[in-house]
Amino acid sequence: MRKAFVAVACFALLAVAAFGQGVIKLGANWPLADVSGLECSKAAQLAVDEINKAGGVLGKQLQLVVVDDEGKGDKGVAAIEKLVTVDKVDVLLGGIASGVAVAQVPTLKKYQMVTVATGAAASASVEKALGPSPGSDWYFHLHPWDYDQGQSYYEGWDAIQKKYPNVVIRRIFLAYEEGAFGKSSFDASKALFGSRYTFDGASFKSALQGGSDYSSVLEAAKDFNPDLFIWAGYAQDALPLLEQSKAMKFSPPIYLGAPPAWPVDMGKSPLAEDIMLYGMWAPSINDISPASRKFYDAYVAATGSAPTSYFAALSYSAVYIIADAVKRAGGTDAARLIPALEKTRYVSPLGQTITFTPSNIIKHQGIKNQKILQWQDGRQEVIWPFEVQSRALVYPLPPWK
Amino acid sequence: MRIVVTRPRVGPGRMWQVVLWTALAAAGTAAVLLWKPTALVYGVQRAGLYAAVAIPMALVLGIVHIVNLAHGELMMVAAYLAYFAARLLGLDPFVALVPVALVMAVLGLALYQVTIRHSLKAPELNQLILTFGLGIALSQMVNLLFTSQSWKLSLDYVSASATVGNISFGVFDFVYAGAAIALALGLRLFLTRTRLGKAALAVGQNPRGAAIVGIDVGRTYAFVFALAVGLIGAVGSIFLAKQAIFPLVGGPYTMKSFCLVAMAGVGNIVGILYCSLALGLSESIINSIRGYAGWSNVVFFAIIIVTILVRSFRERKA
Amino acid sequence: MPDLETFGLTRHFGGLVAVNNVSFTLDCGEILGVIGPNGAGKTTFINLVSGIYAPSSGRIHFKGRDITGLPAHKRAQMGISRTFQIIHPLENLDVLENVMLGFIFSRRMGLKEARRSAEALCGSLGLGDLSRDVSQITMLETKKMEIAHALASGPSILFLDEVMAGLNVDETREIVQLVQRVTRERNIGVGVVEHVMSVIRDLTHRVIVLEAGEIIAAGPYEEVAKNPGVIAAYLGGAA
Amino acid sequence: MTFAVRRFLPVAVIAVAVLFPLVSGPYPLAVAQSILIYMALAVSWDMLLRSGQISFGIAGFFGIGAYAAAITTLTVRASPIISILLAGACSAGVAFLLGFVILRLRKVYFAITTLALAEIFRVIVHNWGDFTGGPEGLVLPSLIFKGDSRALFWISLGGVLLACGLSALFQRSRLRFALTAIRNNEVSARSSGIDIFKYLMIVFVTSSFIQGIVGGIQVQLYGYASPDSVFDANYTLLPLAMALLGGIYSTPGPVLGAVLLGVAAEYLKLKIPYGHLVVYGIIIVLVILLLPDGLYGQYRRSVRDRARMARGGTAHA
Repeated sequence: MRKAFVAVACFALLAVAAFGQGVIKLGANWPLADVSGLECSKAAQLAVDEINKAGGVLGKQLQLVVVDDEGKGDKGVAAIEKLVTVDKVDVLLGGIASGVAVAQVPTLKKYQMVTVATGAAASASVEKALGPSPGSDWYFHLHPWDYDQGQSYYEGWDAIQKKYPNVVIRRIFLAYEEGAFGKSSFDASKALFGSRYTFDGASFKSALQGGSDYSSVLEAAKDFNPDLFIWAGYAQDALPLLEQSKAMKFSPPIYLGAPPAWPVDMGKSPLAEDIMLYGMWAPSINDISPASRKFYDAYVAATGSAPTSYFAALSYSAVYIIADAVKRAGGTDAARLIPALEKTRYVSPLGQTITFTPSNIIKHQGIKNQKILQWQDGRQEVIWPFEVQSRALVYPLPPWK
Repeated sequence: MRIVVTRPRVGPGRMWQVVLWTALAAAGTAAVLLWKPTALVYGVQRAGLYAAVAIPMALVLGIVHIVNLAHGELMMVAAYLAYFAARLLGLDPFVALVPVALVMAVLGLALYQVTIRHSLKAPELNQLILTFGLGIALSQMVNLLFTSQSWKLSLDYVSASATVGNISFGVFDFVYAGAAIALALGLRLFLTRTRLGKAALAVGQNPRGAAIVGIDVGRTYAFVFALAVGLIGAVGSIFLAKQAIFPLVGGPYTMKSFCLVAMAGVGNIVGILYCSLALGLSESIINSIRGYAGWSNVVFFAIIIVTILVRSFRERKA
Repeated sequence: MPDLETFGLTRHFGGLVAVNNVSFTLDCGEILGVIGPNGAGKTTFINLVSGIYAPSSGRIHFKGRDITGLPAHKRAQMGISRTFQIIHPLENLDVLENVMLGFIFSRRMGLKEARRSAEALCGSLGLGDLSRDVSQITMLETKKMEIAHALASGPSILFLDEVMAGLNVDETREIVQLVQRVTRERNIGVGVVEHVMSVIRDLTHRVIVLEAGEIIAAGPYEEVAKNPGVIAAYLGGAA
Repeated sequence: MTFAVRRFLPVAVIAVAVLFPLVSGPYPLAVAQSILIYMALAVSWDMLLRSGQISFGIAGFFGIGAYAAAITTLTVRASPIISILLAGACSAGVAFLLGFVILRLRKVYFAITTLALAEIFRVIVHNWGDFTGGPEGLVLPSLIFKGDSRALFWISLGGVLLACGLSALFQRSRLRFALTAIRNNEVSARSSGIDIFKYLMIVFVTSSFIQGIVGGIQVQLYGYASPDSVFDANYTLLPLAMALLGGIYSTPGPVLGAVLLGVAAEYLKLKIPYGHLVVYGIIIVLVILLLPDGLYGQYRRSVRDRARMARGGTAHA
């Protein structure tokens, strides 16, 4: 008898908590000192404001609580504990660095609260820590894993070579920054491209960690004489790498950069012309996707500056995906919210419809495909996938101006 | 930490050592030239950058005897000033070099008077953590104002290149080596030829003795610190030309300069040229061996430890 | 066989020869004066015997054993102690704790026993209020503490490096009596480096004279005082 | 402060610390567990500082401990507690071997060498891919005590009690005399019969042992170790700042400093989400300028001055 009484009391308390205050709380952690993290929190707040203006969800207003995880594991864990036990949020989202995400996994597993991750690409650490379904079904990984990205680029180059017969790729060289991000990109790409292409690579110390000289990695690339040269580093490496390549007269037919974000004044540099890049979102998608145009204009109006990376659009999408799922689920408790999220079909500002499908280990993986773009006249133009292509491919890379 | 400014004296007993070292270096250079000549070019360029950034810190450590952990952050602030000079006033970083250095010298003087001056009597650890706090405040303030977004000027002369045979390489980076040599010789002349310089050297070697003969030690410390911050300001302006800048760009350079200064021996400004050459070359050579680039840092730190240990063994014997 | 004996002890720093071919002996219970003009190498001589410096050449024998290679802390434990011309009291320890060091590390006593022994030793030297900070005691008390610090190691050989410097006449007499009493009671061989000739005359059994690192005269004080070479060494002019 | 209070206070503080989890929610515990890690490192660093040696290699031994624990947990299935002890032993062993070479160095040269060694450890772990998991790091199957917040707090507190216990033991033993003598004047210390190298080795190995243990605890707390996380420069510079702000050459000093900086960091973050680190840097500068001896150091100085005034002496500046 006593057990039943306790259950009822609990349910009542929960009901009161959920409906009494008339608020649905979203808890998020991003590195607020990092420009991408800052843009995530602004984009997420923009989405919350838009939804509240349109009447909120299930008659209740959304509230976003953001905690700075400072890009550190222990701070990330403290952020989750605060959001869950102090702010008593209903749904969790956010994150950028894999190092923070992997440290948070044990704490998240403790609470099994629905989490929509906007970052963490390192499958070797984060996805392995999450473990297989059903144990990790509460985790909805919006951001692609490193092997998803690799697979997507593999298909992209295949499609490009079919559409543009003059584009012939046999030798690929990947210059990767020596940290976790670079190494996991190299491992994933080598596994995928190794079979069909002659694939090799070398590491360099990123300018983010005090590196100042790309000569040895560029010389290794030059000796390899690749048809496709890719570098996986950070925004700080973008222009210095191009300048040193020009100085060394290294100009591969395709020169491609894959940093998480690009420097603001990249477009102003003549060296950027016809440089290709991997990405998920770019302002040029506004011309093709109305959702992107709506997000971009609203973001510029709200913050006064344009987003510099895809993380903003991703965080904006995360909020809408959660709101939509809560509406269909009629509540925020995991039992109903998880199935609702599984049926997500969200036309995102990233120029694609987001659904959740299984990945190598976990069951709910959101975005898998990336885009291949090219800097043309100071703007990132989409080349592939062709359904969102905004400009024709310029091939090969013209001699350095 | 009263440490005398040491200058390597080549006594008769050590002549054969010098001959041995130069012969070894010549053989090494020849070997590398044949195998991978560009490793030498990039080694010298890299050494130039390390030395140019480290020399102002050596000046402060040698004369004022404080370890300035905000050294890299001050270079970062100067780079931001030069960036705005370029964006708003259209000044090329090399033109903006002098005004930026002056503004930084004033900022350095202000920082010194407000904070560092009061902790000079405290043990050197206090000044260390004081400047560590200053470094955090400076970098986070810039981060607050301009976000962690990285900025970069695109100047075409930066990718100037030369071609020898079928190898072409960047030549702009020799500017750092030039700056380092200019700084070292300029300071050497200043410290040994000018009145103010000799006073500073005296204060560095024996503050009490200098005070007795009428040198205003306090003012000399302030002047030297402001001069050093001005010089790192100039280096920051040159740094902007080729490198991307962001609030945390200074950190790694503080640590590398700190290691270099200790390796060269505190106050030994010219020694920094030799040490950074040794480090730059060894790092560049290891870096150019395929697959071992990641290990170049081990070489950097291993050489530092060996040099410090060898000097302590030699001192222990003397 | 003498308790302490050196054979051709030499030490040079770069080109400068500080101590040159010094051979001397010192027995327990004997007080030996070591005199000579400033810069004659007296302190370097003590540093060599106490192990602070390693000799460039020559041997040192103590109680029949060759201790030339032994480090300073081993020699202190074996029974060779010294005071310092420039006294370095340890600031973060009080007066009693400064004296306890010798008992703890040379005599390997436990803390309680060392504290008791130090209190007794200080009492016997007339040092009071031992919990004071070292920066608060008088010059005389500092000298007494320095002597107590050296005696704490239970030495059989003790070198006093200008321990009378900076003391007035009464204080000097008190220290001289104290040294004589301690030498008698503990049967210690004492080497006294001093400039105050009256102290050398009253205190020492015999004297050696150092000049430019070499022994230029040895023997009872009266005899040495008349030696022309010694006078010239002190007053300048051709030796 | 009467003798009874002095004896009773530490016991009271420990009691409060042990009982804290029973009254606090998981969030303060998560913050506290991180502060306790830095606190133990600050105390261990201060122990070595008492000999006059300044170490910049805390992150190095901390990282070795973390990796030793992670590797032994993954490869030989060692239980968490065993892996933590192995972590301590491993760091102590490395310190012992290195001590023979680097303990002859002093002041800035010792500091730089330890800094360089910490970086070398990081690069070795970073590049020795197959054994250490390379730059991506190692992930443990589960946390110690299945991640229960209270248990994690208690294990971290255990690390602090180990550090403070050894530190107090050093303060009450002959080691305090030896280290203080070495710090003040090595020549005088040697002529008192102190074998300087032996005592430096003892305190260097002990402080590295503590740093290794705490590294092992860190890995068990978060179930993850990567070169950039466990060899982070913050694990060297923050404990340094905490010990200085709290008051060096003591056990309570670093403890107070860790609480001050730890709580300030988290509190500021909540109050000023954007720019809290600016205030954090300014706090460090202000405390160093206004309290050169640190919180506990200032308190200890005022107690000594009051006692000296009572004895009729002048208050020594």
